[in-house]
Amino acid sequence: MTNTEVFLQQLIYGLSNGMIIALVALGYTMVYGIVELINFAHGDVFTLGGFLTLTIVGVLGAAAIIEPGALGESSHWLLLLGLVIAAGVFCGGLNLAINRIVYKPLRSAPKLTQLVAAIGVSFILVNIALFWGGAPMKVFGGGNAAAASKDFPEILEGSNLLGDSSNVVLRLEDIAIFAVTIPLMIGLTLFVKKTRLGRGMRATAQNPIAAKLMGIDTDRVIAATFLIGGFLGGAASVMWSVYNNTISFQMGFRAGMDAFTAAVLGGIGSLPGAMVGGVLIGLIRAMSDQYIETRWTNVVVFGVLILILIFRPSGLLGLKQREKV
Amino acid sequence: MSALLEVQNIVAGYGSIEVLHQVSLEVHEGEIVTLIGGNGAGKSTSLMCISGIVPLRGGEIRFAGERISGVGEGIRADKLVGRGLVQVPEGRRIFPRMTVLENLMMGAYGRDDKAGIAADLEKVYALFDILKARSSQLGGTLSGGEQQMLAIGRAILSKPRLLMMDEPSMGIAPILVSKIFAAVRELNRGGLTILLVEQNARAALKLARRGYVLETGRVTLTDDASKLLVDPRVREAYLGDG
Amino acid sequence: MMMNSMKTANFRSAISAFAFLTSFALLPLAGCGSDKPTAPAATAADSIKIVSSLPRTGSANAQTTSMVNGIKMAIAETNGKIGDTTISYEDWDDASAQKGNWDPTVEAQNADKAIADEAVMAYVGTYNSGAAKISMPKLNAAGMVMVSPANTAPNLTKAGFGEPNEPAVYRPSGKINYFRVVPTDDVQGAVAADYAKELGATKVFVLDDREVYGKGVSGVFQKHAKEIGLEIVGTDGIDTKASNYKSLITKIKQTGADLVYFGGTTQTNAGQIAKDMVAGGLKAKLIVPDGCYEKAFIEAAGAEALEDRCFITFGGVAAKSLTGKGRDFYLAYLKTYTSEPEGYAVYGYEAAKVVISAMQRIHAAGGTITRASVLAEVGKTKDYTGALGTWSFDANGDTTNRTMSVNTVRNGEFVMVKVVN
Amino acid sequence: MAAATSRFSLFSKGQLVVLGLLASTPLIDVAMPTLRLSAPMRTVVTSAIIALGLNIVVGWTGLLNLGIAAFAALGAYAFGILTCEIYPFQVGFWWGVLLAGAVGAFAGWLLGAPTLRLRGDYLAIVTLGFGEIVQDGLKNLEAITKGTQGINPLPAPSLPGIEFSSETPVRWFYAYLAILAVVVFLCRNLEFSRLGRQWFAVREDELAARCMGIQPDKAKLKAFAIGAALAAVGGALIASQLSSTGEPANYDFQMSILALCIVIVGGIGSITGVMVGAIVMVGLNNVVLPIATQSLQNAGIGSTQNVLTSPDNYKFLLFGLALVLMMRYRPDGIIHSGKAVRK
Repeated sequence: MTNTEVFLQQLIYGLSNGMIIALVALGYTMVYGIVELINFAHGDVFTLGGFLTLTIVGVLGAAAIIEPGALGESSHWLLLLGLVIAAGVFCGGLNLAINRIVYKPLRSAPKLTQLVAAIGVSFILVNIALFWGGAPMKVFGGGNAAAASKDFPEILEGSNLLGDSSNVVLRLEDIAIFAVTIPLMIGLTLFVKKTRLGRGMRATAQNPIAAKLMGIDTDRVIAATFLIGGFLGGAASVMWSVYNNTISFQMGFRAGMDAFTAAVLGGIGSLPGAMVGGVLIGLIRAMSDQYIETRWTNVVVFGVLILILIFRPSGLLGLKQREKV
Repeated sequence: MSALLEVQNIVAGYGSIEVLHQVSLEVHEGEIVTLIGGNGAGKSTSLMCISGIVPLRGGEIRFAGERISGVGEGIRADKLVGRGLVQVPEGRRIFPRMTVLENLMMGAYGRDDKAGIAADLEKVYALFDILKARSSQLGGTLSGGEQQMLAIGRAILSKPRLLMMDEPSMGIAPILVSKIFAAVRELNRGGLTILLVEQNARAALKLARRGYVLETGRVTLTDDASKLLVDPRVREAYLGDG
Repeated sequence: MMMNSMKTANFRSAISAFAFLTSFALLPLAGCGSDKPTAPAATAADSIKIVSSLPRTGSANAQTTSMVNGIKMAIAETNGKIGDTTISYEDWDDASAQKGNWDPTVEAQNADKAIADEAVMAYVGTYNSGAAKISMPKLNAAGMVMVSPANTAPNLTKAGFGEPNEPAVYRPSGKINYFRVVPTDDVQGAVAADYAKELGATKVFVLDDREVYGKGVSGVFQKHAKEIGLEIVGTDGIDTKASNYKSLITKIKQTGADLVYFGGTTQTNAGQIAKDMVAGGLKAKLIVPDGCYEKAFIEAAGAEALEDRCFITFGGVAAKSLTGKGRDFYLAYLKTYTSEPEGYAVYGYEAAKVVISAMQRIHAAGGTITRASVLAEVGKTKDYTGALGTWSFDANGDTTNRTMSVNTVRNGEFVMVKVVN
Repeated sequence: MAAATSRFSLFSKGQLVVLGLLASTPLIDVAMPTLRLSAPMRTVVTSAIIALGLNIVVGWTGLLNLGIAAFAALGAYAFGILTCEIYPFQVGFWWGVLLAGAVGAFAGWLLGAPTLRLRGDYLAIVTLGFGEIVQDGLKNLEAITKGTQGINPLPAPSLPGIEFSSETPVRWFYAYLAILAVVVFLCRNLEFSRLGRQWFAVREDELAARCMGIQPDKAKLKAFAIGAALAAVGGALIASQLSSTGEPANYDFQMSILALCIVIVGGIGSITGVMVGAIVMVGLNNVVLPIATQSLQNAGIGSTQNVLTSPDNYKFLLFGLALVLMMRYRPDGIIHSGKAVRK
């Protein structure tokens, strides 16, 4: 491989991984922006999205996955779309329920109390994922191996789009990530800018009391935020599963940590910030793996983070100062 | 004619501290009433109670003849806006990461009458032409006085029956203060009822028809504004004529 | 007045502080009886216990469950009695919920607990070599026998593989109390390197998971590979929690490596590496050590990613290829648990079995079962015929059994391709 | 008021009660030997010390730190390098602990100096990142730290005429408890010192504090360094107890999270509360959950046949549920100091 080819390849991987991180980061940043809660459980909601996805794929069975064109030419894309919607709705609903049951009663409690409750929820969800991994289905392996990582079947054809002779590998899944995440991000941006509820979200995030004084039902806005953040996490979990071909009950840990870092790097509370932060972290990881050493990648990622924050204390796209509420 | 707003013996506070002890006041249709008092007298808390943000511990509040809040109950803050009870909060509280136009449109959050909104927007622009010039600028980049105008404009778009303003002159260049007060007078001439909370008692009393003096959570004095302006107690404590 | 009340308060608190400090000083005396609970009764206890300390919470659960099943079978075969003495077994977890992985404070606590419980005669464990380092010196000082069914890091028992003070540091009493029934990584790493050469590899990239076991076995592999003339084109340590290794694979691809060695386990993401080698278009072969010899590895990697391209070294042979007593074990396991045993199940069984048979020998000779006698007797294990064949403990406490197998995956099943003695 | 009357005492009543309670646990062991409480008690003490360090930062100064484990790791490794026989220093237990604390303070200062002006949650992520950096750094710098192998053996506490070893866990526990008592005493004095008042002022309102002539950055930096020093002492004591630094991965994000849970569950800002938090959380993690699963096993309930039937597999769930319920019903922690900010 020539150096250019290597760089191109790392660029592809960095962007693909980064886009997934960005999707998860949006869920963090939206919830943080509105209730100032670092929602520790978000990564684990994402994990359960992966398990739901694998369950659906398992129920549909080989016909939908392996036989090309079982539902016509674009069957794989339809399946992917279906999975995104299913996992999105599931994770959105789950996030909504968690907000209703756990966070809402604690809304006037100290922020750190909510944080610890979120940590507790995270542990509960991890355990649910562990149990789910023992589901008596062929795709899960069943029984004792519940804790093991699960192979996620390839639902998109795995061959190299640039041809077998090419050193650079570009697969359908790389394209799929962009095909799914970019419309979602555009959709979210439009939603937040153009719809009434979206404007309510922005207003609540920027000044909850003023938002109430404008006649905004902030409880409803908060619920909607959890719903949408969860939906994006669910979509991310589908892309993660399709891209890595693996799910495991602890997959939300790193995904969550990366996403949280991305959200802060971009400026927490800022939607474009989360997207930029996510992509940036994906790229830094890829480049560090290649040009430094994998063993130092985490150090590089967090080192860059600290440096950036020293010089831009509110993140890349964050506002210099937030109004004190 | 009964009052548009009746506040009867309300008690409120934060945590273990009681801020308001049995405050009562009324505002009639079409008048400007001002609430003056020193720092920490409970002026802002009174407005927050009326807006439904701070819960009551005693007393009740009626608006347009209807009971809107009492102890442990009341209509939620966001619903009150729809009934025309609108506040311009202290410190403006504009949305810094929205454009001026978006900020204004947040005022119309609960409204669906497009034509009415457009007309109100024109009204705001006529009142404060600077807002039109800055309509695509981010709210956070405006000066303090401009932000105050924005906050008032935003409130107008909520189609208020009663407009409550909390310290509109605070931290603003004097030249803009007179501009804002002129706008308040104009709004009132157009038929809008206004409850004005101010530290700048002289300006407020000149503008208002009636006034209330609030001291450490109690109404200590109430009268026509013109009489309060000459009342020695008021002159000494709030007009700097001691 | 103010001064006065302050003085009173001051005085009162001084008294309470004094009371506290006194109780402090006295309590150790009061607790003296409990301070030295370690000396086990020299007389035969009416019940004896074997405990195991393995990570039961979290991702290693699949493998350790299989080992626990093996131990339970060994206990069951005694019908719960050695002579008239009841023998029981407790399955301890050295992971904590908060960590989801082995937790050093819990491992230390397990060792302390075992030492304090007079009925405990033997400690079966640990799974992670890092955990063994915590409990070994404690159990050694207490004179309790410890048999590991899974630790393979050579520096736990042999000099020259780690720090100069190893393994003496694990033997404060100067005696040997730690035994293992599984061949160590100095054997395994070398077998893997030899097999790499046999596969025709010339350029090798060595990865490890930056944990005690993975680091150790990949180190031996690398050393031996160099000795037999393979070129090491690169080394790196992976981030075991990464979502994928596509970037790393690209880097390996650039080096032109024709074989990748990964020192690590299923839990440290071996499956993802195998998978990303395929996805990244890296056509090299992959060799992994016994930490991947479990169904979970195939499940994680997906059978296609491994098919005839990944090779797994394992100390011993596959359960279903066992002969003699091993065959009996295999059949009994299938019957009891209605599932195929994992690779390490038989080691769990053998570890417990070796302890039990030592106890039975003591009983048969009319001796009393004490920690000391069990320790001495286990150490004497020689030409023992068990599920793993006939073997002895050598002077270091390691098994003389050096049978290693090389396995691959075909049609989603482990297939043995070579046995090395 | 309480401050005025008890200002000159060694400990407050609450602190005395908890320390006394801890001191009497070996008696519980004598009474109920099957519980074997003495084994995890040292972990309660070390966790309490780390959490007390965190409490200075989070509870008193209002800075969210998600990487306290990094300082515990640095303390453990400093202690290891300074005392282990394979290194040339071999300064012994007491110097080792003290110097580990100094290393922690220095590291806290080093991290804090450029980053403390960051707003709350930005600082949180910086500390989280620092935790990862330290962990990976310790893993990768094998020449110094022995990488994942850990540094061993490490010395036990030593006092003239008194022997400490793994055979005398009770004595060892009392040595640790004495160190905890010293830490509590220090914290208590800090709480009522000028510096303590500066921290509270900074926490409540930085601007107002500045107006009162306090330099918030300096006060924060001191909190950070002192908190880090205590965490490092805790780390050193863990290493001594294990006679090994363990692996760098032992001082991971989960450890930081546990320390945070201890502070919040116990009662943020309250020294007594933090100690109670350590008892509750370590008790849950190291005593209650293991004993619960063990009793189920002994009773023959559950089997290894299926993931759902094995009691061990419920630990995450129970741990999480306990956290959620404690926060739901004691949102201000078990011991409410009344001083913590609601922000």
